[in-house]
Amino acid sequence: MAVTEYDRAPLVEESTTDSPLARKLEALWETEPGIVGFFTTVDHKKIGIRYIVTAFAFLVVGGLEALVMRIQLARPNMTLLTPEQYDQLFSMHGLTMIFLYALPILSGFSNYLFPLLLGSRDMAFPRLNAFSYWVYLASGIFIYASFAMGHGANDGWFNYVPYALKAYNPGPNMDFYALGMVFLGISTTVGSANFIVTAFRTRAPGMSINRLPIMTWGTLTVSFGNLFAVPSVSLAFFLLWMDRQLGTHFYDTTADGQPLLWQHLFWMFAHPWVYVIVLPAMGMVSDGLPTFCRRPLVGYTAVVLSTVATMVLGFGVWLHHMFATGLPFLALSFFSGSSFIITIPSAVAVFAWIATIWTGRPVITTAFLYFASFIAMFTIGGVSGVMTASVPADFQLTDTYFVVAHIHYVLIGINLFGVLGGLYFWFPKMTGRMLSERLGRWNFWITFIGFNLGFLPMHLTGLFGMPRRIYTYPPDLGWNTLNLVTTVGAFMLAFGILLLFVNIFHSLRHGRIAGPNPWDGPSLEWAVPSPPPPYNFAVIPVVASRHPLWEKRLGEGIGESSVARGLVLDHGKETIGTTVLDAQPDVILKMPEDSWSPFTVTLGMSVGFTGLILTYWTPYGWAAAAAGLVLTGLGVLVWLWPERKLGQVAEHAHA
Amino acid sequence: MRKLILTLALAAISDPAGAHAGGGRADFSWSLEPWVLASLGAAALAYGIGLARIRAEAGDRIVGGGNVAAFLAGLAVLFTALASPVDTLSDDLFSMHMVQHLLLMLVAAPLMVWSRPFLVFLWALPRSLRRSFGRFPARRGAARALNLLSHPVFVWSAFCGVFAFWHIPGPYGLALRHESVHILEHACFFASGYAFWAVVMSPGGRRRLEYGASVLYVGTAAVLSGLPGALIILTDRPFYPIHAEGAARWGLTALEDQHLAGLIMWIPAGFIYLAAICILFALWMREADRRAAAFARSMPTLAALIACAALLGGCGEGTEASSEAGGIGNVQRGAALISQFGCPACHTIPGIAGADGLVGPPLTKMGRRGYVAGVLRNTPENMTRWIRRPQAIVPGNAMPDMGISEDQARDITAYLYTLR
Amino acid sequence: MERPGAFGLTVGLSIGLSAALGGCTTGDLPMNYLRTFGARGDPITALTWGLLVQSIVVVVLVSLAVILGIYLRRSRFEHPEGEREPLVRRSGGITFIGVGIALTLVALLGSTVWTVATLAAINDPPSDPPLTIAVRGQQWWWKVTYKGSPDQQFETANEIHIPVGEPVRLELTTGDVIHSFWVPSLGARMDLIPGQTNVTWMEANRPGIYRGQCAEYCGKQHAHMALRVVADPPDQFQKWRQNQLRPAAEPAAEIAAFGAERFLLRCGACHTVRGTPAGGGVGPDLTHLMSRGSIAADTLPNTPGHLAGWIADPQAIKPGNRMPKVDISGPELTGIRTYLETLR
Amino acid sequence: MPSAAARMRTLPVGSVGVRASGWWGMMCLIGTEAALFAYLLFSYYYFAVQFGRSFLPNELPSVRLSGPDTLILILSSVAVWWGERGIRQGSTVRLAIGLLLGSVLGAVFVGIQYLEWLDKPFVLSADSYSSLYFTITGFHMAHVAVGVLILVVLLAWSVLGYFDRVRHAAVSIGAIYWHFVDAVWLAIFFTFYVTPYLGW
Repeated sequence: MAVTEYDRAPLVEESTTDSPLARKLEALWETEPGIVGFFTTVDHKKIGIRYIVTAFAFLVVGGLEALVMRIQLARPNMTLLTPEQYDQLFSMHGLTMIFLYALPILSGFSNYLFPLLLGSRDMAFPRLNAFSYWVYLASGIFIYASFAMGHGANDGWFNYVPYALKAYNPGPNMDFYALGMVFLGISTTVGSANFIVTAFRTRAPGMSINRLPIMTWGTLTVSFGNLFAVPSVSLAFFLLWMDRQLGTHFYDTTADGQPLLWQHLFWMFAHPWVYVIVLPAMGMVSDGLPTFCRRPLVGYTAVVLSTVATMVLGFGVWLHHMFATGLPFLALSFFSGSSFIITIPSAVAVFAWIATIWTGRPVITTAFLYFASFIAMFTIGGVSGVMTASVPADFQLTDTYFVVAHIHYVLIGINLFGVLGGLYFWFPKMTGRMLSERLGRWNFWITFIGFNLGFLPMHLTGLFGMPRRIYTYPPDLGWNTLNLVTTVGAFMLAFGILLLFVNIFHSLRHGRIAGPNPWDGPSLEWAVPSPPPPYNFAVIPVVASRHPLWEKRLGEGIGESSVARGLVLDHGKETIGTTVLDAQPDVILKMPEDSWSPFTVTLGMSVGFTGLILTYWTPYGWAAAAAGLVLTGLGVLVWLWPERKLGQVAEHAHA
Repeated sequence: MRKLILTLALAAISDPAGAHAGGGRADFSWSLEPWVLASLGAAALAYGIGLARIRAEAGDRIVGGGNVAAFLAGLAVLFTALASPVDTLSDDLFSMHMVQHLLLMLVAAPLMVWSRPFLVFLWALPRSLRRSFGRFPARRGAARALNLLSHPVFVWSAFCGVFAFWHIPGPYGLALRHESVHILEHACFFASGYAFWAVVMSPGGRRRLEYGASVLYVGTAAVLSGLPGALIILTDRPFYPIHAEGAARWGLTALEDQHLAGLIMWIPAGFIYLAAICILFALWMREADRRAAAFARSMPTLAALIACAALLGGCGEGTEASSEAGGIGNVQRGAALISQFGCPACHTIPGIAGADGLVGPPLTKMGRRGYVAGVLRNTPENMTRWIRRPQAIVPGNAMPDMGISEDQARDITAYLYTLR
Repeated sequence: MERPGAFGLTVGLSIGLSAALGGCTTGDLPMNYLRTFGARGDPITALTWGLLVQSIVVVVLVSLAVILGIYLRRSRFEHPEGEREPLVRRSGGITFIGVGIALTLVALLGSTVWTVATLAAINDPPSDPPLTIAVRGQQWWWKVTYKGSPDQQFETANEIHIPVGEPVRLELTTGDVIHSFWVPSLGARMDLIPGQTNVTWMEANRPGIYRGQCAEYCGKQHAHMALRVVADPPDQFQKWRQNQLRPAAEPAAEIAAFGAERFLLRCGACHTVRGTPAGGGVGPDLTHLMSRGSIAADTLPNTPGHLAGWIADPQAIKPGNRMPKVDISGPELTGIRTYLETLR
Repeated sequence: MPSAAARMRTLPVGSVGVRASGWWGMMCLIGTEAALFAYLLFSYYYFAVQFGRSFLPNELPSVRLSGPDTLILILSSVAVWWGERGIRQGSTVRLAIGLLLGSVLGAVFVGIQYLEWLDKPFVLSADSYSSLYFTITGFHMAHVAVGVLILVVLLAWSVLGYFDRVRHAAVSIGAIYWHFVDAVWLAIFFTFYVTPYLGW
């Protein structure tokens, strides 16, 4: 339906999912079935689930890599793996978990939930959303192509130079990793921009910023973090690739290069990144835990503020990853002190959760168990982080298994536990069926015990002096039993995750049917059917409090939220654009139809990056890269060509 | 500031003898320069007069107690920065100079913004002048210029740019050598700081930049202003030789002084920015609350509209068949000895971890072989002899005599005979 | 109920961990850094213990708070079946945050002061070190040079002898990629970075052998890049030092002389034996090889068997290392090994 | 009353000025690009403080070509700004002229910059200074090239009559990118051509 006007006053009406309006919207918003729909869909719910599935696939791959390594390390002097194989495994494991699992899984949840939480019909840039997924997938495949060819990254995820330079690492391994990371950075960046604009501009009227669900705040904050941090790592990797293939001298000392430049650029990115992969998970806990505690979160403003403060602090303390590189004494003391400070915002969150439990009436479910144990895991990962922030202690701790234990408590404890809790929490919304609680308990306990069995003793392995990234160790250093225990724990953890998949596959068919709001949750996503219709909300709801579905019972809100009655937007695919601060209706946004552009542009870019990697073997690679560039450019041009339907073209023209 | 004191204290601890030992002047005297005192005094006087007149006409509605307090505090900070030992010390120490600059930009400037000086100064003027000055910003050209100059993008760039520019060694040295340039430098800092904070603060009630945008505005400026600090920390090359002598008077090397300055620029300054960010953010949330309430009251229309373990085998299993070879020696001990003497380095031996050497022959199925070393019949006795003294049996062969005792050799043999 | 069990497990594990710490530190753990020997390590170890105990206390308290909270406040209803737990609106939650933050601040302040004090204590050695040792990291071994006037300077590898009770200055450089020098029981730790010389120091206050290892990933054989620091009583150290300064002795026995000749041919391009024409700089200086307790960067004990195996096929022991597998006949191997055994 | 339809106040529809999502998206892009250039320049200064004066080439970079080049870039920004103001008042012609001028001046900038590259006595792989010089100016040149393409495409669209006084969000979005690219050049110019003369 073409735009026939420059402005309009939308109707306010009551509507349900089986009204004529809903049927009209269904026809407008539904994705074409079949293969075409698969490649062209821009529905955030489909894309969100794709993100989640893909990220879990990478979790499984990374986990299997870890298990192989754990077998190698189970006993001293094992020869299951050659050093080269081990090096590739630990590098691929690290980069898979950190880059291809940890953020994408959170992006998946955010993608699925953002418009539902915000009372909107899709992300601000639906096509960009599809694009960021395709690029994520393509770059993941790109990076794994190297592994399949036997040329996987072999210098760790941190990838220090000069070992990553051609002189010491002549194969194409590092070129794959470097280009793959630049490629992936594009996905992260556009995804972040999309979250920012969505959270700022497409909220239900009345949902002022102090009423946003905390998970939204988490994702919004880290998206800003990404915008400013990702260029650093993309640049670092691009310069690495130039050093390797174009003969520049950024990192090698032969012509005044600086190996430490790599570490600065890398940690300027990677320190904020640590918060990027935990803050949205913390947000999920801050939204999920109160639902089961039957009360709103204690200290909403404090928790949101702590989220923002953590991210800002994250940009100032990258040097504490480089304590042993020979920094001046004064710098060591200052950075030690400022790194301690980061504890405070984290402590705010921890005590807010504890307070929520103590002043609530916790209902014990699997999701709740994950959220509650998250608090303890968070604390363990936090205090070991404090220990490494103390420079003298860090001289001993750094690059030992103590840090490995720390990072796993951060990544599994804070990211995975939050995600698994989130999955039990939102699975009914996504599929319309409940996950089995019985299997869920087994899943939780085995995962929880396996994880702690595997990684709590690992602190001790570190304190006993076992360095990281060694493919084997001699038998007489006192590490044997601890490593064996860790291996057992790792397999137990893997078994727990396996149970999760069993539960998912079982429940998809046989799970109990969930109503729209099985947990009696407070926020807007629980107001729509499970799974939600393609248009999410038949009418755009209006919000008058932080907990639209609880406000009557809590006596909250100024005025009254309304979900059934709201703005009618049905002149084509439309949603409402609102002001940043207090979400006043500002503009009627036209949303794009399903489109091939995201996929074709990704293809063009894949051709380009493949061309660049081919230059390692043949100069024709440059031609392929150029072809990719042209394809990408053309694809973008087609994508951005102004459309009348989107209200981008003047009405009087050719009229 | 706690950090700063701590570090100064530390510097003193780490080199207690150094302080005051440089011979020359290392004093805490006040630098009561007449022009500084005169201008601060004039500002105070003008503020006082203006304040009295405003109060006479409008009470404390326009300029409240908070504003006056801010002015006094700002004046005190300016006095501290420009006339106290901070100023004297900053001739010696780059780090103290940095403290001075940060006081001007990050402490005095926002306090002064809060005191609404322009308004009050205007009232200090005689009525006629006041009127013509008061109308000045409303003129078209002036309004445009003021608008541009106070545009957040411009102010932000100027603030970050000015800060970085004056800490480049060239301009910095110039300012230290020429008093007039030095005054210009400090004026730049104060003015850019004033403009910077004026954008995010609203003592008069009208905000130039929304709180949300302000958070971003201050946050990016914080990171960008930290980077020059990072740069002068991350080098072991002193860039401000002009302070070498002065630093020595305080027992610091020029490089330590420079590092300290960089850290002050990065971390304590960073915390000031962080505090500003937190305050602005909290105000943003409060503003949302307030406006939601106002919105609900003023727009009833809207309200009305809406009525493992199995995998671990494979490495330690070789010792299971121990009983059969028991008559020769201790099988388990033999296995341990094989590792201890380094046999795995050359031989592939089933059941021994890491024994995959390819130098000597593999010892698989050793219990079933006919000959030892190609010359001796494979009996336990011969095997033991060979293990003890290979060079005696086949002189010059590659297997070394390792000083293995008879008992040890028997144990090893016992193990090898389990390999069938 | 099972819930408290889980968190009890966490607590139990934490307590078990601390018990294990207490028990194991007395055992034989060469790389353990909860026990150190010397002026550099000791303040660090005290701090590490302090932070460790603080951490365990925090974890136990928080876990207890979670478990108790759940136990005391849990709902009567098994969700999601049947009746719903009604919403509650209890105030007082903010107090938790206030008290929690106050406690956190106290702990942090203490940690900060202790950290900075420790840092100040270990920044400089207690007295001016009379001995300077330059350590150069190589893939995957350590080149060690005792600095001094030309006639007092000598080179060795992978085994650093130091006098007991004296601080030693370390100048750390690398010949290729980034490594990290780390001797946990002495608290000595510093990265080796191309293009810069990092300086640190260490001291041992009792005689013994302290194991160290490269602590920054440096390639395929990162796992086998260890070293030994041997702390000798001063007179013994002087004896060792005098011995190291000597050039290698002429081999006496016939087989050793044959070995010396083959060594020069086969190994001399990479290895130095002072006093002979073998002067290669790629691999470790072997002038006094037999004075070292281990070979191949503390990968194998220095016994004839290991030595022979290493010479014959270094790639089988440290796959990917820089020492090639040289096709060597049996008599040659015996000769070379016998010759090396004369390098005392 | 409850079922009766009510009407909200009138709202604009579609992409309008700063209300267009695209404008916000462009702001995000500019933020991330600004960070990219900040990291690039940080790398330059990092090398500068590591090596001191010896980092610079013997012959300090001259403003003979880059000075006029900078002016040209500023002029192109002015042209685009003038054109964009034109469409706000409804003048498609002014818009087309502005975009045309802007893109031509942008292309001239690239040409002169290329001449300067040829003029340099060193190549990309000479040492870290040369690597930085060509990489940073190269990154910027790539952005200018993209900017010129954007202006050309906008020009084509405006000739096709896609824009009027209300519907011209694409122009505003493209123009702001162009201004950003120009502003970045000023930072790069200051870094490469001014700081060497500021004595360190």
